[in-house]
Amino acid sequence: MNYVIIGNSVAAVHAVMGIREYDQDNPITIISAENYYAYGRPLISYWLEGRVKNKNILYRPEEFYKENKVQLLLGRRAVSINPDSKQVELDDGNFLSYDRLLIATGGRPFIPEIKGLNPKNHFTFMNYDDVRKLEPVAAPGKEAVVIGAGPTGLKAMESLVKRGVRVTLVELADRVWSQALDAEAASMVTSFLQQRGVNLYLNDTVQSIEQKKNDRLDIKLNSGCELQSDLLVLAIGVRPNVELLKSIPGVNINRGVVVGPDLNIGLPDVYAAGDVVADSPPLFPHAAVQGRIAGRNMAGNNDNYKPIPPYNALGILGLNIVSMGNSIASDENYELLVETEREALIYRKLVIKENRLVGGLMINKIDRAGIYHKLIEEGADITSIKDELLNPNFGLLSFPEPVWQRQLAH
Amino acid sequence: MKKVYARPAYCMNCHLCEVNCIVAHSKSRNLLKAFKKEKLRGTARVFVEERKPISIAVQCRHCNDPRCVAGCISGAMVKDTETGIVYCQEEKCVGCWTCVVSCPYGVIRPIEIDGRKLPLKCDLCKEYEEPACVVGCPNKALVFEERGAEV
Amino acid sequence: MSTFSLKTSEFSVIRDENKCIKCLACVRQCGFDCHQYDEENDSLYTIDANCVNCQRCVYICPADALKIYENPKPMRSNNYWSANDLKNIYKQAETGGVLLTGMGNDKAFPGYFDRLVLNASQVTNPSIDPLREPMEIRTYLGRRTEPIALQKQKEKDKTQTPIVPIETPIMFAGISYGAISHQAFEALARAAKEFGTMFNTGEGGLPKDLYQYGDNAIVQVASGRFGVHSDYLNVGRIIEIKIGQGAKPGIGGHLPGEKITEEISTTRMIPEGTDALSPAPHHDIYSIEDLRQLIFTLKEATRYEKPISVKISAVHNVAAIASGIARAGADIIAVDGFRGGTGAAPLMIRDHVGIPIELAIAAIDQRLRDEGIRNSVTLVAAGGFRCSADVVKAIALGADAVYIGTAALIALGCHLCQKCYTGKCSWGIATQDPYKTRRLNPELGAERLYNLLRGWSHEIKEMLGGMGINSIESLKGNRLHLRGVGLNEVELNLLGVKHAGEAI
Amino acid sequence: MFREGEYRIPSGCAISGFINKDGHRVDGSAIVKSIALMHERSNGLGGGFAAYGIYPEYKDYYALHLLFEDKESRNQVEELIKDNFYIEVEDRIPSRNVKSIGKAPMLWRYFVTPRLSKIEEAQDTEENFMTELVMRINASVSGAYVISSGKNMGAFKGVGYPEDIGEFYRLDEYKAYSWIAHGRFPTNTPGWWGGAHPFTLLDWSVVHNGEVSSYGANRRFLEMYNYKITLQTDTEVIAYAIDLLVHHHKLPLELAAKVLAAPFWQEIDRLPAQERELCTRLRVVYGSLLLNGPFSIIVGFNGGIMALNDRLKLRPLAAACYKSTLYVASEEAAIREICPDVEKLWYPKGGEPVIGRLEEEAQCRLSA
Repeated sequence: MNYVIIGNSVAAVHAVMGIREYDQDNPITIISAENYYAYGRPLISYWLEGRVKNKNILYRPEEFYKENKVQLLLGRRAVSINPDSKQVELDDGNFLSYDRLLIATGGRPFIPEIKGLNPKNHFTFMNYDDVRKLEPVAAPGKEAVVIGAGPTGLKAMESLVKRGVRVTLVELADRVWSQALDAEAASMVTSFLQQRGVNLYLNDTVQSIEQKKNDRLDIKLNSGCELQSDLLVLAIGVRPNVELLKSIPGVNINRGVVVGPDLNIGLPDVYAAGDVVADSPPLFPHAAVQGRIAGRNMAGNNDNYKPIPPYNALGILGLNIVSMGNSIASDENYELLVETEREALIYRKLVIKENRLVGGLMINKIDRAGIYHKLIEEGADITSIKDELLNPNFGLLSFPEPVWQRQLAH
Repeated sequence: MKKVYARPAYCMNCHLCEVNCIVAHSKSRNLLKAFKKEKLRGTARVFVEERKPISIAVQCRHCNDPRCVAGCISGAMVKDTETGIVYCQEEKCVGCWTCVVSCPYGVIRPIEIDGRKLPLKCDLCKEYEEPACVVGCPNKALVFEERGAEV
Repeated sequence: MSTFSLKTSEFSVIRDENKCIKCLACVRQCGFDCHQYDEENDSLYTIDANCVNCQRCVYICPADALKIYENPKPMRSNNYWSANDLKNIYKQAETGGVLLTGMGNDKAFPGYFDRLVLNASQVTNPSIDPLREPMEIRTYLGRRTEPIALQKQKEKDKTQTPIVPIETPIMFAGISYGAISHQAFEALARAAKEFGTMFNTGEGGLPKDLYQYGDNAIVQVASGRFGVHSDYLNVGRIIEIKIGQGAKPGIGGHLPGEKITEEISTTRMIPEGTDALSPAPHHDIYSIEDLRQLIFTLKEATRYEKPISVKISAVHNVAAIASGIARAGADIIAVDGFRGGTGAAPLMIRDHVGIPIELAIAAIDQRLRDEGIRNSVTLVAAGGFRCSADVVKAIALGADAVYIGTAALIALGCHLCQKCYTGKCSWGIATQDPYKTRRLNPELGAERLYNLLRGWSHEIKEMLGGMGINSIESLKGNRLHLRGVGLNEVELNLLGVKHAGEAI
Repeated sequence: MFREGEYRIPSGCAISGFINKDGHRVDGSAIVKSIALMHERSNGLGGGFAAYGIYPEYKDYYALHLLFEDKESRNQVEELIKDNFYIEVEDRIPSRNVKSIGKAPMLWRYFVTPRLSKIEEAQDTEENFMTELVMRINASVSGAYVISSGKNMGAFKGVGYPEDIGEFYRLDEYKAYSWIAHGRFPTNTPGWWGGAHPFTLLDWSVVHNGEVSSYGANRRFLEMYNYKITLQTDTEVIAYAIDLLVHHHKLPLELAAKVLAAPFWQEIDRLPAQERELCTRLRVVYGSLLLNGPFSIIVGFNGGIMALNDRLKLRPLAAACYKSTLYVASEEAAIREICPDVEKLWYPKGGEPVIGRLEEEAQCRLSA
């Protein structure tokens, strides 16, 4: 038995652990395009801030690979897969045979067509190399424009601000982090950011870039505004890395690769996990859970992945935001429970549809948020506890006794 | 694995589990110093939910497939393969709170101590023989025991 | 605004701010709302007037930051008018009510147990080491028929009265479910079963879930007849007709409606929330003949399989009354002295009615012997047994076994604040408030009670061994092993003991 | 100084006894020799004997052995005796002068039968009538004391070493099928002739070594049955206890022994149901007669002897057989002294009675 994993991020690491739950002996080979041991990808902003050092950026200790009998091929790319011969072709011309294969290739930043944009005059904010490149130029007093005010853009903004860079955020949507924040929350966040000196351009995007002689950039926005900046960061979105699978018959691609409940991609013994998977939020926990299940299944288990509602916890300059499920809903099909304390920058909202919790959004008061997420995931009828949900004492005891007794007995 | 189980019928809402937890996780391991000098009040990793007359001490269930571990972006949260204890390697933690949202029991608490964000959760007092909350419970409302297979 | 009152705080609760960690355990645990937390200022303070000195906060405080002091008497000291007298008058002047109290008589009457000393062997006969030799303290309760009917051994002899063994001569006194919490009640039942002795249901019936402890239960039939039905009588091992209680001879009982929860109402067979009133007399017992009828009614109802006990309070004519009870057919006479406990009693009755148990035991034992009927009944003494030496002395005076009530509750945490009647007990014992009752984990309670019995039993064995006795029956009524200290002639005669220093 | 009866006196002692089960009567020299061997177990403050079968010619009469300290008490008692009995014979108990023995009280014996009219008057059995009378003398006539009162038996006791007492009473001149003896070591007594062992009640005689710590319980129980406790000695309550159990409550001696030295509960609990029930009842009913503390006793009665140890065997007791003779004594040597060729020798367990009875044929012959 020979396991091969393409990709070396969170899905891959959890796949290794999943395999090792059932198979402690057979070799595992990981093909990693990046030159690093697996690291916590979202940690790059913390690294850039200087809060996380090189050592701590590693997702698992160096010994992880040795202890789990993993052969790690760093800086290698898989260039093709032959499902018939069960081989992966590497960029150095070698072939790797597999009995079980995991596609955990993740995604890459989406780069739109912009006039004047070239690889040298912008940065992306996706991996370790990105921030290593950013670090020398993101010096105090510099100015930066970050395109995209989603989670990536916000984290990039945060780390730059913390380095003393003056940041301008440009967002195409009418509000920051429009996938997660409703108008009210977004306005709270916006004013919070503005108070901290962040410029914001909403309903706007870059039209063209021009490099000036002094190494500064002239950035023209759709609205006609012109910005000057020392650096430009693009954080618009992520595209799954599905190139390896594109021409293989039997494999469906729908932006990401389509998988069955067991995370098989339709080819014998080939699985996928993480951001490369279609219809799955490109979120860290989801990749981890999928990696774990795919790993177990590769080792012969028969586990199913039940979709987990998206959730995200984001800290921006001291503001803690948590979003779960459908957190932006506001039309009359939904029932909303809302608690706002604008001065304290507290916002809590729960979204209910047909007596079921479908979403939640919390700013700065996030205690026990996991219980809400669990309710969303279970789709349980919350009629009996609806009045309790936003109660400051909401907790296990808010549930009927058999429920909390069962939880305690876990 | 051996876990801490609450017995609500005997929980008397004294919150001494919290006090003992704080002391056990303090630097000084001394009650007065922990509260007065280290100012650890409110940093318990177990907390008592109260709904008179019932109260229960809730804390990490050390799940088999811990969501907090899956969700941890820094790799700080781990489940020890030998003991099954789920704990946070605090020096690695960046305080993103994903674990807080991940935990279906809501027993990871986002706390800021001295400006440092830390998710407080029960680590079963892995440095002690028995968890401090259990040892100190005056009414045996908490027990530390093996209860066999989980559902 | 508080109403003007002449009453003053009896206690001061002193919080050592240097130690207090503001965990609020005291606030949560005080049953009398003495400890208060001001959330706005994050500060704690106490309302001294509320403090009953039950010590719950002192015990629970993890920082040892609390001390309770008795306040200096606010009145001018007076050897005749005590501060308590004044306090009570003020209270009654404000309320016009009867003074109520809980637990046993706390007045400074002379205690005879404290003026009796025990004997030990030296040289002429060896003391016996209970760690090396068997030391028997098993006791049988019931009527002893004599002579032994030898020829009838083969078939079951119907004339032979049932006897019930207890592995230590200490039983738990009748404390009703209702007066105390289910948890406390269960702790008593469990400990009795584990140790092989009896607990007494008191007059509130036996909850169905505790029928498993029936073999160790003395089920009481009191004037209110609460919870008395066929299953109840038959599940118990012994039936006790409660005539009187040491703390309140001559009067009935009153369990306020607030304490009649759903479970208690089911067990007692009275509507939820109504007061449970025990009449002063049994309304079917107005004479000794009536008692005899009830005794035999109960025997009939239980096929003569259970000894019948009659419990009375120790009053002036107790010996003659006991003799009458023995002749009325009782198998066990339980006599409760004036130190006996209660959940609620009028203060005047508790403190001024009845006689000391020591004298009652001595008088009854002698009277029954004089009449040659001592062996036909078991004499159980109750009322203020504080330690194993009290038990040994009681047995040497002539008791077969004793009931402990107050001591058992103390083992469960009671601190004798005497506020049982308020139902606010911070220790979860004398309360039905589900927030407080859960403080008493019956497992732990049973363990503590078991330990108490174990400790006392071991001490009894040590004392027996010291006297050169290896079986408790050789101590029973063996007053030669007792001597009085500082007792006058009359007292010595009543107790049937010599003065210390007298050899014989 | 108090004397017996006024004072509770614990004492340690030597005991010895034997019975010829074939009824063969032997003189007192053997028993004297046996008890004399255990000289060290006495301190000269008491010695005594009981012998059964010594008065064959008066076997149907109660043989009252009495001591009088003065003339007046003798007059009082004789008046009582004459009132209630027909006196067949009365004489001084024969004695020799023995140097080591101090001044002896007057010792008299009367062979009597109770007047029927008196028994009827008392509305009691003859035996109870006798018991009552003996107790009355002992309790109410100061200076007089009934040493023994059974039929065809007698007790001989006094202050001195037992061998000297034997010499004094000329025991070599009596013939008995069973003898029991006692050498006394009281811890505190002036030595009173009446207080020496054996203690007797009608046919019962008891010699005893030990101190019964249950005395108070035993005594108060017996008092409930109208026994007048006059001597405050353990021996006295033992004799009364046996009388109550065997004579009044009709328990076989074996069961009486199970009362006096009851089996432990842990033993009882292991017995088969029926036996367990019996033993339990015995202990429950007669718990107050359990003799607690160290003792070994020999009980003499018409037609037999019984030796018994406390249940922990805190005092020595040996038993032996030779042909049809059963020996019991505090020490093995005391037996070997008079029976060097014992066939079987054992140390009875605590609470295990050793009982020797006349064989049926001998019983018939002796009572004929």
